[in-house]
Amino acid sequence: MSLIFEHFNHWVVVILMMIGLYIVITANNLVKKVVGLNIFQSAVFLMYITMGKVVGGTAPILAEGVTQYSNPLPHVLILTAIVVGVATTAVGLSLVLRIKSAYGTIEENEFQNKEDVI
Amino acid sequence: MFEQHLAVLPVLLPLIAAPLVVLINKPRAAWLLSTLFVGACVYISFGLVSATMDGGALRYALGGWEPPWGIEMRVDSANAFVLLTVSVIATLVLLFAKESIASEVAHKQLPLFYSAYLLCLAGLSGILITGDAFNLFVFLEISSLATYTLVSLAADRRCLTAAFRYLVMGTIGATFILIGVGMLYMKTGTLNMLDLAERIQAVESHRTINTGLAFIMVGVSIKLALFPLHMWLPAAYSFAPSAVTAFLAGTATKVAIYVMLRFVFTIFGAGYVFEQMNMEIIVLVLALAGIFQCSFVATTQSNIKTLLAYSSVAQVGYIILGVSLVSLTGLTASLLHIFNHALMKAALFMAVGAVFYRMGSVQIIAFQGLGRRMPWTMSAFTIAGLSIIGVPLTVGFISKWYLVTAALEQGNWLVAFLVLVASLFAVVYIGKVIEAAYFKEPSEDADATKIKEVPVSMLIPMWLLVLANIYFGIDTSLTVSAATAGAEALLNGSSLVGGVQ
Amino acid sequence: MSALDYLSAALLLLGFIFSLSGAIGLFRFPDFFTRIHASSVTDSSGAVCIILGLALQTNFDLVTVKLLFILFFLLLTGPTGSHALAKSARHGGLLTIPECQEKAKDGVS
Amino acid sequence: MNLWASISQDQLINLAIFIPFFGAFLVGLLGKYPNLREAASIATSIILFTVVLAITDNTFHGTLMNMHWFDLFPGLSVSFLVEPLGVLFALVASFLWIVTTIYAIGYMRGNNEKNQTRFFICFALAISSVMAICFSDNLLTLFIFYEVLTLSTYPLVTHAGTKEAKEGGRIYLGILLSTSVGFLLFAILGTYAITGTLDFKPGGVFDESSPDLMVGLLLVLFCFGIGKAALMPFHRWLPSAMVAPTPVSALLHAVAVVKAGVFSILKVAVYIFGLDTLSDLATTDLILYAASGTMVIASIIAMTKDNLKARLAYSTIAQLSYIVLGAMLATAMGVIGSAMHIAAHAFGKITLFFVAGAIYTTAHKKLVSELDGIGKHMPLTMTAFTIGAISMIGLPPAAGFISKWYLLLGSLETSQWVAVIALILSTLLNAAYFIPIVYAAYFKSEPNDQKHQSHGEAPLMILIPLLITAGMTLFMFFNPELPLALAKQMLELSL
Amino acid sequence: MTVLIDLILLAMLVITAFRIIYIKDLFSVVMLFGIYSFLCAALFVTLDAVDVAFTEASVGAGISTVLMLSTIAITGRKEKLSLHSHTFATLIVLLTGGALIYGTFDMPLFGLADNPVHEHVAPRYIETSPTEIGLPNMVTSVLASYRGFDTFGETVVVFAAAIGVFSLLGVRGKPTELLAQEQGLTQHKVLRVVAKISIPLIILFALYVQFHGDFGPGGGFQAGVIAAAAFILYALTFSLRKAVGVVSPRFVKYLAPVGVLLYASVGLVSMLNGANFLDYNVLAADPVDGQHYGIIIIELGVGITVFSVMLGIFYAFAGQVEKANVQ
Repeated sequence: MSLIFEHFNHWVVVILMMIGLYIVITANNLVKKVVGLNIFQSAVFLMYITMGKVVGGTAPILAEGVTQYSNPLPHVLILTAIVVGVATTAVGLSLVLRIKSAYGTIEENEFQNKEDVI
Repeated sequence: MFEQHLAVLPVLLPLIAAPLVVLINKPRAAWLLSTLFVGACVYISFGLVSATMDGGALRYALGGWEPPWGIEMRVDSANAFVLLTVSVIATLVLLFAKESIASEVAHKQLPLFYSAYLLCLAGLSGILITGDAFNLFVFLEISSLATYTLVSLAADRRCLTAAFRYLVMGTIGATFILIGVGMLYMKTGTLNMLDLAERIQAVESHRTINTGLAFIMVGVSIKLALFPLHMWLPAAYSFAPSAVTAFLAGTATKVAIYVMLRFVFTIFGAGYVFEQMNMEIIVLVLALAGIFQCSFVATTQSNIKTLLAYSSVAQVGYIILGVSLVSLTGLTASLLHIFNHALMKAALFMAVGAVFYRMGSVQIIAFQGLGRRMPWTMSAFTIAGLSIIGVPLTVGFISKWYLVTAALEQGNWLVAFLVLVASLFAVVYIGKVIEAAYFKEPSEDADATKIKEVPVSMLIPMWLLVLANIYFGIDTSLTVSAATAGAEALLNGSSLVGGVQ
Repeated sequence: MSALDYLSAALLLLGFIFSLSGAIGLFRFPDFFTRIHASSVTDSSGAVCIILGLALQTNFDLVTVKLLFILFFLLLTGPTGSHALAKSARHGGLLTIPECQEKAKDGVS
Repeated sequence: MNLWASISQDQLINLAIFIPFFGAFLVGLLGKYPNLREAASIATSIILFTVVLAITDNTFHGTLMNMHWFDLFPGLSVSFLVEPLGVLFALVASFLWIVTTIYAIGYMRGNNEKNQTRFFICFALAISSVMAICFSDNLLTLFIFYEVLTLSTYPLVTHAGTKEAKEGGRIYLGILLSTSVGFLLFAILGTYAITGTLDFKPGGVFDESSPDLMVGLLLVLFCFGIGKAALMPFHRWLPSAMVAPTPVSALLHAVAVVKAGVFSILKVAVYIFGLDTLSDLATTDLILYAASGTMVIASIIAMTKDNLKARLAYSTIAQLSYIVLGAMLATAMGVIGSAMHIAAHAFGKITLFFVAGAIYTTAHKKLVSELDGIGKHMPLTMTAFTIGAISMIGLPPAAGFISKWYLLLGSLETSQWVAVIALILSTLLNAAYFIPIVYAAYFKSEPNDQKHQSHGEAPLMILIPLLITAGMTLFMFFNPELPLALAKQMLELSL
Repeated sequence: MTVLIDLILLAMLVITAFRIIYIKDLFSVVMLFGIYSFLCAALFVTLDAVDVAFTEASVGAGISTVLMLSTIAITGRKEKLSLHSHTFATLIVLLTGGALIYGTFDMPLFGLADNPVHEHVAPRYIETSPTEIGLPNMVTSVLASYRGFDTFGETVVVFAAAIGVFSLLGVRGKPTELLAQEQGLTQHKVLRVVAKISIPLIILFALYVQFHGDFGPGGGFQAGVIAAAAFILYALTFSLRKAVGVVSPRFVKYLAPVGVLLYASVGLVSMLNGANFLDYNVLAADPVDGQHYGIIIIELGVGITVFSVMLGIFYAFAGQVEKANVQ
């Protein structure tokens, strides 16, 4: 039983990753693909933050009378990763906009039909 | 002053140049500035190669924080060698790009193009020389974002879908690497590569580490386009602007391969990856399958850029094959081929870019009769093509020689034979183009009188590469010793642990 | 437990009830306008009560000020949001239920 | 020969390789002036021949010239060493180059071929690589120039640029590259993996510690890998290459290219395996049978060909197998026979090709069945043809007789009955497809129709070369000392 | 108690994500994604990652959602039927999931203080950073100093995104190029009034976050996003034309590299002072002071870049929407 609780976070993370990946692969609409990517990435963020947590600790900001802090390093990493994620999203969505204006559609199967697939 | 910062400058110079280029916002000045900075990178890379030749490593603690608390850059003979390859190709392509890109990208966007180019280079250099697993991810993303931009700048609308597909695949790959690094961090509490290598031994057989290895390998394999995860590459290479293709073909996948080497040999250790996990069998089979499948597909293409793109995937297979042999000769062959393949593919894509510059098409029909009209371009293509085939006196032969020798060393005669047989596919697909260029009459619709040789500024970098193809095919002492030193550095981590700061 | 604690607990409970009713309303109410009414209960009354309840739990220092700031912002934005939504719906031609019925009647007669 | 006395002996090797190379440059530069260009071609070929003569002279005096270019890999160099067999081949090739150049000029002009400059450049480059092959000191060097030869002759094969020519070129390049990369390079690397050396060494490089099975396998790989030797089933390129202009077929596909192939096999047999090792290997017999089979089958196919050049091509395939067979006998007699046959077949076959070209240029005839009565118009040409044919069949007084004699002796000596039967059978078959041509040319009457308007002998530029080579064929029968001496010197060195 | 909240939030996350798979209305998808991000942020708070939560809320729930909404404003809000092979996808996903689950079995248990991550490297940040760097917020210390190079890289990533978006969608230069007639939400008096009140407050808050990041959650990145949000709000309620009049896209385009250069310049100054790149100790006589100066300047650099890039990206997207409306 304790195993379930101790790993619950990890398993949810795994489920979220699977959902994200599933959306990326199956989505026909490019915007939805981008959403899927974001979900996938957020799941990874969650994994990192989970490992930084110390039960009974507080946020890593120096405070009087606190001895147990959670680990600041994963937070830093994920701050960076979130920024990377939004950067990718922005570029991805601009590509989607350009695809829309070039092909008139952002449904994958439709624009694939419009070109000689290589 | 200069010496002290040698190990960080290859990243820093392009990183600083990229915003400057945007501020300047004049295409010509932007080009000049980029060329200066990238040229400086070549100079520095040379310095790094010679500084690490004796097997030592240069370490540079950023922010003055000693690792593992801070991030460090670490240059040893392996990454210095790849870094040199990348910066040389980057410089030559930049020279080539001046005319080529101006004809393919809108004038107003040129400074943005150069900025993205510099960012991409900075990202690639950062990946190569960083000694921190997470920092690697950051630079991976810098280079990837810049690459998506570069690919999408072409005039053909298909570049957009290609870039998007690349973006999706690339992001999944990078996220996989992030997952893997997270798992390693979770078990060891550190991100510094050396520290990881040391601490990972205690937890080696844990399932989390196994999974981490799997995710990193898959993630990197996407980035380096290992069969069957290569599907993004042909489209991206086919529709990107010519200069971008030349640049990417010479550098991007090479750097990803280096990442794989770094993770396998430095962090996980060859013993764990190959002896415990038996990765080499999977990798060997995939590499061979990739070589054959993609070489075959290449022979069926009529778009020459696509053809060469498939050839690139096949060549990646050769490099990975060398890794999977897990020996000094095998690794040397891989590192050599990283360098050599960069030389040949960049030259080939430049030649194709030159044809596109004049003909506006890269279909095989556009090549017909070009042997007479663009003699310099087509002879460059021919020589670089012979190099891909692996004809003696070109670099292709050297790579092949080492690869087959490595396979025979292991007593793996079958693999050696298959490698040789696979190179025959190259005869077919290169021969196809050469035949069209020299022995076919130009197609009717092409206005034959207009077609002439491309400007000298495009020919010079192309021919420099071609001459390098021949020179390093004859005088192998420099490349072979550098590659051997690199392979040794990878194989025995000891030289990494030591080193000066 | 002091009197302030009791007051705080009462406010928190009240906030809980408001929020819950807002959530239930969102599900149970029949159309857009009634639903937006329910949801605005959550972010006005519910949130106000909870923040006040929390404020009473503090030592009346910087944290209290911050909470009051949040309260101020919520009071500013919550109703505005609901208003803007409702208004947009209205301009977009969405009808309330009585209007619909009337229209239906007109159609019949 | 004193011409080159002032130059250090070792430098002669460089000269032999670079003279045609610079000749190619010169030809390229003079491309706009046909007369100068061809003068340059001829001059280069003559100078080259004198260099080779000087080398020959030195060799007879027992000097072993060598030349080291550079190390391609640590311990593996591109280097050259003059040994008797190479000298023999170089002599034949460089002498015939002069003759062929003259012939080519006549032929190319007579047929108004396009792209003549490219033709002469590639021609010279091919000779340059042949020289390098002759003097190569190790397998690596041999392989490098073997490939250079393939590539530099590819434009010659596709010279016409027609669909047929491209098809032929594709097969040519395809088979030669496939075999050389797939088998030959593999065999070379295998040899390197086993012995750690690639140098040609008298007596061979393999010793008792080398696994017999592997060495046997390597022999097979070498023999089939050297696709230029046209051992069946890798012979298809040779007939395909016949789409090339006749001078190309003559020099390259009767002399330089195919001889480079059999020369390589001979060299591998003598200097890599060594005759002792060779005679112990089980696979030697396999190759011997393959060679015998090729001989007979190719001869049978030749009989069915009506196109004269195709018939000659298949004849070449058969004749090449004589040389392979000689090498595989692994005896002194066999090797001498092979070495002799390199020279004998070269002169004989080039004569035949020259004649085919002469007939094509003058009478525009390609088919055997059209040749009835042609001997009346072109008596000298057909005389030369007859001499060549006699040499092919192996009858006195032509050079072919001597080499065949040695081969037969070798076969009998080792009791290789299959080889003996194949040799005899092949001789009969040769007779069966050459004699009718000669007969028809002289004794059949010319059909009277418009097509066969009267014509005389070919132009002098064509006629003289073929007379010279025919003369040489006879001369070699009476004076076989030079090639024999070289072959024997080689054996002395290696035994 | 926190564990319970944690579990509930996780369950809600999964439910939200599951819904996204099956919903074909992209507007709902994007909204659900906003909710998903917000739940993530809440979860981050319960896991003590306040800085991350702050960022996730402003980026995931804020900027990303706005960008996605702008995109579907042009591309349409209906997803069509997918023709992809679901079996294949399921297979890949199950494989990945299986591998991950396999990996979790040896993972350190949740929240224990003696997990490897808390034993190595991190203790130094917690124990000595307040004295070495002199800042109470350890995340800021690590972010800006120990791993300052990562943050430099992060800034460059943002800049790279700007390069990508600008080159793909173009920088629409002058206000005159935009629609002439007044757009904006003219009908919404209340909204306009409230926005007018909030915008200065938001900007003020952004400045607070920028300069208070050393002591509490926040920093250049969050501040940049919040400041950009103020202008985005202005553009949404009072028309893009007016917003462009205040901060022109061209200005934004030139501002973005300035932030990166500002960051780099700190490193270069350390190099000139004979130390390694980004070594703040040498910026002042006292190392701790040096750290302070360094961190303030680089945070400013980050703030400037993020602000200008976020705004620039919004302009680019909004410009596309306007173009689509014109057509």
